[in-house]
Amino acid sequence: MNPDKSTLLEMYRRMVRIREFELASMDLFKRGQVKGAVHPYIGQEASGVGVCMALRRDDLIAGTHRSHGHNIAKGADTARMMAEILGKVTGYCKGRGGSMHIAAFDTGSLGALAVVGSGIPLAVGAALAFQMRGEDRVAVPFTGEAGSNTGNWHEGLNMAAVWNLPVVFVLENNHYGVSTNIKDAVKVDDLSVRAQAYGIPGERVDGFDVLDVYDAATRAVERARRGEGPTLLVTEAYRFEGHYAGEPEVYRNRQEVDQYRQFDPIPRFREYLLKENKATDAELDAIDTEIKQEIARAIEFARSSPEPEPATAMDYVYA
Amino acid sequence: MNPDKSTLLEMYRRMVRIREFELASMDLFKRGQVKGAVHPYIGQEASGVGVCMALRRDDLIAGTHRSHGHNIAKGADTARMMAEILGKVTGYCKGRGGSMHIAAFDTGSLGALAVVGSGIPLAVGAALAFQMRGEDRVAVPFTGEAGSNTGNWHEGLNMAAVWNLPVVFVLENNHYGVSTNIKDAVKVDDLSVRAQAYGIPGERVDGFDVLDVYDAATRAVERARRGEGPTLLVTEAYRFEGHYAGEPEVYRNRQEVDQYRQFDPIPRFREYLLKENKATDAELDAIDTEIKQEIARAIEFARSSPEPEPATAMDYVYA
Amino acid sequence: MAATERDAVSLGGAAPVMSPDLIMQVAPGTPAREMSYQEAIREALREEMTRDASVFVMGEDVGKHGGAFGVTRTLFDQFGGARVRNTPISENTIVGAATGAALVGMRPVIEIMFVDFSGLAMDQICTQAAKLRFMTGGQCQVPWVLRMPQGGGAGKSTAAQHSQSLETWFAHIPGLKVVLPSTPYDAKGLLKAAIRDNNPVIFLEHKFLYSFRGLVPDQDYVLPIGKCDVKRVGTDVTIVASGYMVWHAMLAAQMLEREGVSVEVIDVRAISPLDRETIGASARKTGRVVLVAEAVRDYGPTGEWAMAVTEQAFDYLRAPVVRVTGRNSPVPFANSIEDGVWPRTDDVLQAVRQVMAY
Amino acid sequence: MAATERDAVSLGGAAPVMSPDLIMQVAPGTPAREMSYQEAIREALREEMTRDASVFVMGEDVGKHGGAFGVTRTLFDQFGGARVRNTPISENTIVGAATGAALVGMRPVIEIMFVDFSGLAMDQICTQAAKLRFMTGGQCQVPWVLRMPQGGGAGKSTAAQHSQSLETWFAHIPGLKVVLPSTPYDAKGLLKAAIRDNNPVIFLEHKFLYSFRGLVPDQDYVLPIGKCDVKRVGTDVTIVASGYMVWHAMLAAQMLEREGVSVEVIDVRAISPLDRETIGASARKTGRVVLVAEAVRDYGPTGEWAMAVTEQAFDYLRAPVVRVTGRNSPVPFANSIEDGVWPRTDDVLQAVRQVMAY
Ligand SMILES: Cc1ncc(C[n+]2csc(CCOP(=O)(O)OP(=O)(O)O)c2C)c(N)n1
Ligand SMILES: Cc1ncc(C[n+]2csc(CCOP(=O)(O)OP(=O)(O)O)c2C)c(N)n1
Ligand SMILES: [Mg+2]
Ligand SMILES: [Mg+2]
Repeated sequence: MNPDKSTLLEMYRRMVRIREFELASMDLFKRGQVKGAVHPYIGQEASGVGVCMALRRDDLIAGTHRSHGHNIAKGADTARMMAEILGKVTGYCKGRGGSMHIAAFDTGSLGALAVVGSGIPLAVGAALAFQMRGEDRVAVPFTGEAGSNTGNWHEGLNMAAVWNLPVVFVLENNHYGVSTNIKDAVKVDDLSVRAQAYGIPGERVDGFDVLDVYDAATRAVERARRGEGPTLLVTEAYRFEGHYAGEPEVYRNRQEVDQYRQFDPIPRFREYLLKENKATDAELDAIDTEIKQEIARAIEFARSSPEPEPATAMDYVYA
Repeated sequence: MNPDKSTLLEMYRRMVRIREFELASMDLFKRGQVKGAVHPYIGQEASGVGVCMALRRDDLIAGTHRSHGHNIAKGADTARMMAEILGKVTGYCKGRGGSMHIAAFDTGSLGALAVVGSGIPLAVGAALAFQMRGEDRVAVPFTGEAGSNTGNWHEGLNMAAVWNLPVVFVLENNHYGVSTNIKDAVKVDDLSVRAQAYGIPGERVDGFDVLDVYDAATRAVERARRGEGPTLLVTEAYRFEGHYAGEPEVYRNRQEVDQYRQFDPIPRFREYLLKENKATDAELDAIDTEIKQEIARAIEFARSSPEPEPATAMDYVYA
Repeated sequence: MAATERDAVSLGGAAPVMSPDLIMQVAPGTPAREMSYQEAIREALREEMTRDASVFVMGEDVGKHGGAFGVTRTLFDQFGGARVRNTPISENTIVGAATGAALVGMRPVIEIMFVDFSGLAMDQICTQAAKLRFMTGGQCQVPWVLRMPQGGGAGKSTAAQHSQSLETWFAHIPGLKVVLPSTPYDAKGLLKAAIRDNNPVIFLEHKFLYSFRGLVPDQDYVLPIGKCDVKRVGTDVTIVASGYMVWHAMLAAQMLEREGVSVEVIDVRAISPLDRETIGASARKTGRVVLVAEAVRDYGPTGEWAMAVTEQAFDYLRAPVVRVTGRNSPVPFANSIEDGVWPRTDDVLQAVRQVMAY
Repeated sequence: MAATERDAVSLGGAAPVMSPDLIMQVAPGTPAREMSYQEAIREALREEMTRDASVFVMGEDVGKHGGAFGVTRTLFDQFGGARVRNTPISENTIVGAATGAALVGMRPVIEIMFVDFSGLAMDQICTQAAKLRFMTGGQCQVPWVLRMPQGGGAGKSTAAQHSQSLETWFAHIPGLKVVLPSTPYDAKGLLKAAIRDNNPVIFLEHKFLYSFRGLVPDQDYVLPIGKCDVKRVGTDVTIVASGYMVWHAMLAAQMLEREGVSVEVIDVRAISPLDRETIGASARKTGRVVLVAEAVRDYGPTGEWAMAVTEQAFDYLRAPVVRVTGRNSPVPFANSIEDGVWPRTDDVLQAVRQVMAY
């Protein structure tokens, strides 16, 4: 895989966009302007971006409670996302969903399901439709490593395997499910071995390295597109922030977090781009600035948008 | 493993007991004397008996919809079982359970759960109690091969693995889940590879060979008893009869069934016992006769027992 | 336990298979054929699959075997394994996959073998499918139908894990529609409506009704989901019922006619969304109401129906609403105590006499 | 979303944290301390774990983290990881494992983080645990407690998948007991009773109540499961409510007193088994009944309560029963439309005025 310059810059742009969006949403949450909860994707940007850059717009993703990053990686508009997490009618879900349920059907995000593992069957079903209709589209459900212990996960991988469906199951190992370290929830070290239980390929990649992820994802996606069935892709990263913004983190210490922060995927990719002469400092700085402005505009847009009209409260209960 | 003569004869006795019990229950069902449904264990006797002979009385099993065999293998009384499937108050469950729900707590059967996969968590929980209390008992859930696609199965194996619980998961591959051949429900050929997803040992044995099963089960049980954690044991056999008594079997042909019937575990074990001079024809014939009489008595007992009193209908809803 | 059509019939010993004449829904002269409830469902599936390529059937053993009760039998031969699709035993994922397929334009009709197993799929049914359209602000719709046989009775002895009636689990969840057809005519017309509906529809077939026969028009028709059907017009007392219970109500009504009691029978064909108006109007007319549901008593469907009566007809009531329901216990196996677990015609008769005598 | 105690308090913006004085349950002079609902639950756990070695706590992140709402915090330090046990994310198996442990003599207290996730565990809760004693003819018992936070309100914006009240799913299943404590006093006494009960008990804690404070006696006590509690005696109108809704009822009662209306408030602490007698007696006394439940309207708990009123007090009723319930929709995120999704004191006031004016 040798992504061209514009692809590389777009990867960088989306990773920075996620980072800035998350910093902003955490900040807004801490200041009481975002209600509910916000689960930051900070530290995992390379995983979502590496996977989604390997997808076409008409491919689909299914998300989790922690899906700001997946949506942005798939191309969602940050203004409409910000409006959604502020509960505004201009948001993707017209304020009905909030941070945990952002769906952006127009850019191929089926939605974020906040019950761990529940997005998997949806992606399997979408892939079944693709296969039945002879479409060469691919469906990609994201789950955290802890999500791989749910019954949904097992049933979904088995069904996709036996029907040879075009699914790439992305398991993002950020080491924790809320407070529980993966070592206390699973006995195997390498979660990609779980693929063997279904007779499908499993691959584990460095989830801090966007190119590594992109590479493996591209192979898995092409495999699925060719009708050769599903793949399990495990991206190894780390959750830099608490489970949700403001979460006390009694279960881990600063050193552990700091150690992983050294692998921060964004500076690392920036360095790579510079070292390999794929981009100049000026180009990357320009992206940083552009994104900062975009996020500022997104906040402004969201803030100035109205909340849904009370009279519309019963809309969308039934089609 | 070198089982002594009395053990070998007891294996033979229990296998014959299961066979005769099942033939009788199918016959009673066909004559309309057993209501509901009967799921015969015929052809799989070596699996249940091989496993349960490796257990102590205070070890526990959890069953399925097809658990006459498991109960008998664990030592349940055929008269009380027969009374149960005839809905009599002298049955194990006082007529409340019927064929699909026979539990025999006094001989270590936690009960038959008719929702596929639902017995697994129960066995895991019992094993957790054993571990917490420092008891060296073992819990054994049985499931069919199709049951290994349920969420319960995955969650249960993972939980037992990560907590190192004394469980031996027995997966009985009789090739069909109702009408669905295992090849249409699972992509792997050898289901014991599924153990790798949990970091526990998996072993596959000839489920027509009671000694092979006994051998592997004994090792797995001893491992569990020593505190070394769970094992997945796959026994390969075949369902000689329909999914339930009277089921039309539109999904397979006679040749296939006949081919497998050649491996009938009972004549095979009988031959072995004779060839190895472990028993004489006379001894085995005596067992056959003894069991036939026992089953006849069981039917007589069941028939002559009363149904539950209508006034007791609300008993046992609450403790 | 997976029974087949044959069994469904042959096992149906104790309770009466009622005469089709009890419920006449096809106007004389209309071209129609007599068929069983099961055949009517199959015909609806066949016609909708023929009409619309996005309709497909999925579930455990729905292929050659024809599903738990033989309902989908022959569809596999006609439409093949891609559109009549056997699944692994994975209830939650069967429903979730249907949702995913529906989200991208398919119209899956899925079968869970017994409603009792829906306990494994409540997340995908109630927490995902029912809410997705709402949660996403209308970006999507989930047009599936989930067929589930339910109910017991008739000496079938399927015991505690294969005999429940669980309609209220679903009816309590906004976003779902919940249908319980009582006749071949209704089953066909409502299933076609359900398949064409853009919402997730829970379609609860009563096991004991599969063998019931009745007239079904030759012409294509759909019935409205969300309207009660007045199965019999009367003036003295209203019986509100759904599913198999409608038959008990109709038989009781016929018997009561001889006693000079004029009974109106309201079939709550769709218990959600609930058509309160029809129930209210009838209650205002008769002033006496009996509610009949097979589900266990506590927190079963009758409570909601009673609220509809109270809210709309309080001043007209001449007697307290009386209900006839399943016994408040798990279903036992033995006939001696299974007997009396489900309402019978007699229970309905007694209840009507009670409100009449008040 | 996994919030903590701190959040539960800090997020509780919109709705009022009501004054503990509204409900006084400890007789003056009784040695007692003021504590929060959350602390009362924790204290019950601590005392029962100390008293009985077979009691243990299991659930996702119940260890150091203290569970979704910090209820079990500090128990890990005191009792260690074997008895305060973090599990993988496997709701159905958590419940099923508790059942298995209970079958062999343990008394597990399990937590599912939000009642919404119980959709994944309905099989083990309702089809296994609830029925096992019955199905086995009394060979066993299943003495576990399943703690689940439920409810919403208070501008918490937890949206469609973290805000439901699902008590009727469980109350409809014979074999389960279903408890919804409204005060710290009740929470402690009922949880201790639940732990000592030999049946599976569903213990539904209202998220918004965690920070509510009240007096709790120093001495060991248990409260009966299956008895309503008359939280306030009155003569003009009966309000039947449970959980957080009891507070709205009490506040409304206090305000109505000033208008000269004497309100009796019945707290249905255990909605199953339902104590129909207490509800009936009060309805006969006052002749006017308002039912209040946070769950969505259709097929929610109020229907069953209404049946209890009709069956026991029809002739005494001076007005139709009126109910105040959650809006019949999924819970939206945005405050402007989340507002009005749950009943408020005002709604209760209006309902009482309505029945008084009838
Ligand atoms: C079925 C279910 N159980 C529990 C929760 C509460 N919860 C939310 S996120 C989470 C941890 C998920 O961990 P993981 O899958 O690793 O994803 P991550 O949060 O690390 O991205 C839990 C337990 C839930 N949302 N759904
Ligand atoms: C969860 C669930 N789904 C479906 C059924 C209906 N059913 C009963 S047995 C069975 C097949 C089980 O196959 P397997 O696990 O291989 O066991 P076997 O019958 O072969 O012993 C099915 C689908 C059920 N009882 N439970
Ligand atoms: Mg994680
Ligand atoms: Mg099988």
